[in-house]
Amino acid sequence: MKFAVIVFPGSNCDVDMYHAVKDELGEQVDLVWHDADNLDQYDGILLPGGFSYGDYLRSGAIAHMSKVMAAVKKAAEAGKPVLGVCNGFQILLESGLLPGAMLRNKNLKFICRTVELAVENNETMFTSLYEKGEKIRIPVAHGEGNYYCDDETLAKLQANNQIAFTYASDVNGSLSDIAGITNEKGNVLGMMPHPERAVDDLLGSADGLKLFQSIVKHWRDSHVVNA
Amino acid sequence: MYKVKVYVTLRESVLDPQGKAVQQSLSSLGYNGVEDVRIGKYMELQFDDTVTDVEGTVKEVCEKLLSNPVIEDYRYEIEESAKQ
Amino acid sequence: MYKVKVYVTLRESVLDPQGKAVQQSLSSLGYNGVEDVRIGKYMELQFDDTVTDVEGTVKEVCEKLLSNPVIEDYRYEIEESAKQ
Amino acid sequence: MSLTLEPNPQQIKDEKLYRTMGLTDEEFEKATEIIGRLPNYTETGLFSVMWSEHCSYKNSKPVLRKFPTEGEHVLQGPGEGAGIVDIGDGQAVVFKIESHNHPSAIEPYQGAATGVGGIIRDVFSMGARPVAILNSLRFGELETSRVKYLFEEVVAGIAGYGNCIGIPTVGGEIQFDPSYDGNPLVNAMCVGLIDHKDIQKGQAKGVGNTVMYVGAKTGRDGIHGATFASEELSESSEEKRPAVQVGDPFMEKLLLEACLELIHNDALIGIQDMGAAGLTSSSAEMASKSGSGMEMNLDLIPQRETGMTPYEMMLSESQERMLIVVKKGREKEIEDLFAKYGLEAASVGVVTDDKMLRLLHKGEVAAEVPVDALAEDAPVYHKPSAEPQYFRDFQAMEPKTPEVADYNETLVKLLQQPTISSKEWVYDQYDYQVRTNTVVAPGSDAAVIRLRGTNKALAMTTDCNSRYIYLDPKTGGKIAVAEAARNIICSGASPLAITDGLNYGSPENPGVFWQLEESADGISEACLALQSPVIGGNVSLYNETNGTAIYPTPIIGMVGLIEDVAHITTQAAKQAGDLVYVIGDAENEFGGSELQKMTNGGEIFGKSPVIDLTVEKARQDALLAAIQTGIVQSAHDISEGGFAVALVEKLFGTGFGANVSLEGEATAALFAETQSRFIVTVKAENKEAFEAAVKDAKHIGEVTAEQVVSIQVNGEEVVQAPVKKCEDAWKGAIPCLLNSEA
Ligand SMILES: Nc1ncnc2c1ncn2[C@@H]1O[C@H](COP(=O)(O)OP(=O)(O)O)[C@@H](O)[C@H]1O
Ligand SMILES: [Mg+2]
Repeated sequence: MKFAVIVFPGSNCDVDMYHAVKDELGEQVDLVWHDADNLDQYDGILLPGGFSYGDYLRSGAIAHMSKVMAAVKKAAEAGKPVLGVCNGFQILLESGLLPGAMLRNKNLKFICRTVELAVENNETMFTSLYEKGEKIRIPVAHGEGNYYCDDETLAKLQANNQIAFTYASDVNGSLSDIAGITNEKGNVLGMMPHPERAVDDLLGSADGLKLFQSIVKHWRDSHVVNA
Repeated sequence: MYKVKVYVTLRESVLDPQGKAVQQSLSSLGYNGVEDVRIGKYMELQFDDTVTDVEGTVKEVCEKLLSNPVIEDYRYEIEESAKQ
Repeated sequence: MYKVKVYVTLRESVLDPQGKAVQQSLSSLGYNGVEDVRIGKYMELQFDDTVTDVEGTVKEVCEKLLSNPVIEDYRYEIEESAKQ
Repeated sequence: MSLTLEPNPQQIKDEKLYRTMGLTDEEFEKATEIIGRLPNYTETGLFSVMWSEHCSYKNSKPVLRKFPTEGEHVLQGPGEGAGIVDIGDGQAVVFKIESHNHPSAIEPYQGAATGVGGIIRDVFSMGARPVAILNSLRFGELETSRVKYLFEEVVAGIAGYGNCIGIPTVGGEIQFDPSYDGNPLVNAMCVGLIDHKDIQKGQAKGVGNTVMYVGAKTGRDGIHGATFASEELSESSEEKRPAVQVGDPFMEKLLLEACLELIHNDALIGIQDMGAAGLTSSSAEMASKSGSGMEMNLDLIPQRETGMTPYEMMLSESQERMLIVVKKGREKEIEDLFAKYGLEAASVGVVTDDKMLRLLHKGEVAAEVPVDALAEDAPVYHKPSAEPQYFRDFQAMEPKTPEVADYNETLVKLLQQPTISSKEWVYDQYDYQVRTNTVVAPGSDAAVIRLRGTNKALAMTTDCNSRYIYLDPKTGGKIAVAEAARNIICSGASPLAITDGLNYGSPENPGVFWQLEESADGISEACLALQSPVIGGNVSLYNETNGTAIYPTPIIGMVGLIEDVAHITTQAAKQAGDLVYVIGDAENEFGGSELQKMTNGGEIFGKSPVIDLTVEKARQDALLAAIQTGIVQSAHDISEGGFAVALVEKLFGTGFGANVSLEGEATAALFAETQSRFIVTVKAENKEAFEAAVKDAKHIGEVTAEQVVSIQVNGEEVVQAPVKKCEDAWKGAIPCLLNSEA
């Protein structure tokens, strides 16, 4: 399976994502600059964390106007897995690929720590290797991770099983403790916690690895069927 | 030359954590009469004379970039300003 | 009831990285006519009727809390608003 | 724009206008002599910033010469942007510390942020990839709203810059003491990694080569920042202060990536960041170091504001800028490289052979000054030094044991002292994990960063107990280095080298100058004894408010090498049933201790603890050897608050308790800050091996499953407390102080 990690000016978890895929997952991966207009050769798209364009104005706002985003949309429409982590999630929200928006953390401070998440939906291509309700430890590092959407959107997210992860206890004020959501089709996942930081026990947790492995498994399964 | 002032505010229905914090610290400083604080953005854009449809352009950039319609409203004022 | 609008802007000589990033992004999107962007804060404060010297209070809180006089300027408008 | 008429050379002389720029009469005369005529306004400005303490070290140079700077592994000592130490396999570690005290006192967020930005540039201008940031902070007591504001904003500024640029902030230290009330200290340290072959120098070689300016545009911000940093803060600082510099971490991230790409281009001759004194210092120093000259056309300098004068451009301290020298004819390539990152690279001058810095502006020569005069030949002063009376008084005092009625209560109160209490409120705001190499995050003795692709890791720490240094600068200086080394050792690393951030009051005060000299002597002795040379540092003098100096504060930033990630050790207890050992006995030493300060209304007095560097070295070596053989479960040095505080710190967050028995006088056994001590836990099965390896380790008890800490002294239980109660007190202290009304 071949992944693209999209690099925006100011991305800073791009190399972490790259190493997680290459070293721990053992799959192919390229760093792709934000002005690329074609992602057809990739099977999965990863939007990394960081501060694209300094996160000036609003996080993810300027990045969502980048040239590469048209190609990301195309990949999403084609059903390829698209994962946005932290700033990547914010970019997906700004671009409308996922519903809702981010507000500043309730305590108005940047928060960096390893938190406990609950796997709400294990029937997505990103979470199939987890148990439903499984508690996993994944780091967060963000200043604007306080997820917000209107009531109607929330009802829809719940009805369609689009809430993939929740915080086991409140971290940043997010609505319904939402930590990660998918689109309706289930092939676009945005999450504030950093699974790519949790792929090696030496650094404290490897609970994020199953997320990447789930993506690969889904891809293998669907390609065997198609073959 | 045009000077465009853009005001971006959080929608009424959206909680404003920063505004609330300011309101609380005002009240702890003894300013109890301040009931509510909302914090938004104020932007000044200088347009040069090459822009033909200033109003149309302002609307476009407000919607595309300067505000996020999911949580924010915007309004603007356009002032003609003398050439420098 | 008073509605107070406060505008906080960076002083002229102070670098505004946000404004610069927005200006560059606009220009790369083809809006070349936007020469300059400065980003500040816009705040709305609701004062109730217990406040006697609204203007004095506004000045005070602007200086103490709402703006950082080392790098920012502020101005304000006071509007009387109907009791809700 | 404003057409300010600059005074002419005669006016500058007659009206002694150079004084307002910080030059003395003698210095102005010397400058006049060097150029053989009266300097014009711009030239006077060049001399004044380059001859400021901040740039020239004119007062501290004689002291700095004392430091041992050489060692087997040192590739680059003091002099360049940052020092470099070999770590094997063709790799090296680059690091340096820098202060941003005065800017942070004025505008704490931006002051701290630009301090971080500046030290990062020092590291990547050497060609190194920055991999970690640390800091060392000093504030007054968290009692007034001003101090709370300074503290909150400084932390936010450090976080804002480091998080955005994506370099993990992995450690630091903070002390609170009234002496820093009006003059907080903000020192930031950056650690980078480099392959030997990529090491760069700030040089301007090859006549005819092109001088290029890259990065942010020049504005009027920070003009005279270097001079400002070389004066004490007073009421009039308000008016004198330059336009505050605002950091742009996004710009610096682009500049960082572009420069790290640039170093692989063979067109590059030299690179230097524009720090203090901006264009002036970078141009003069690059030329002076290379024995060449430089001519720049100021009309070509990218400018953010209109109508800037040569004086303003040369003295601006706008952030996120670099000066580079490239081979003639290769400029386009360089422009393209920077353009990819959305950055401007402008050709602004040429390297010459006449050893002059010549500045052209609007077709005229705006300044022409020998580069050596600005850089190398700055005046050096040997300030008078005198042992102050307070020191003699303290030395004459008999040791005094503070009165302690209730040991439990005292322990809890000590844990609530902000200097001892948990700094989680601080490091929760720092992204300490980005780049996914942080093996030991903030919260243990030293932070540890693995070296991806190898089996090695780096340990790093900042330390300085300025109270000891105030009481006894020489001993305190030794202790600062020893404590840093203890933290490094406890993590499983052997010390490589140090960088020092020397923060003192005014050197015009003979007592302050004596503190500087004495502590430098102490640092030097400890560096020699612990085999950890000084590879760079920073001096910040004039840290005074209204004539009162801060405690002398030479911060030690130390980096150590871990040969094998398997050696990485943390302070936290690992398992119930493990044996607890203490290395070193407590003495009746309370001068400058946390207990003394707490029980004496915030005042300290008497003698600092003593230190024997031979004993220190022997214990460090023995403990490290034991750690490297894999028989140590956890290790923690005993520092502020003494044994009892160190013991409970080992239990926080672990779910364990401990049961230990000590001998001696209870107050000293629990709370004395005697040096060269550690608490270690060891698996029961490794008892013999550990005792054979560390001869002066004493078995004092066990880690327990019950979450209670129990300490007996001479057989009597003097401390008996739930760990949770201690932990809550320790964790809640800083948030509680911040939330309480001023
Ligand atoms: N300003 C800071 N920034 C980041 N980490 C900090 C800061 N201050 C303290 N810490 C972290 O908190 C822990 C305890 O600090 P400290 O009490 O100074 O340790 P020690 O006494 O072992 O030197 C360390 O891991 C340290 O890195
Ligand atoms: Mg320690």
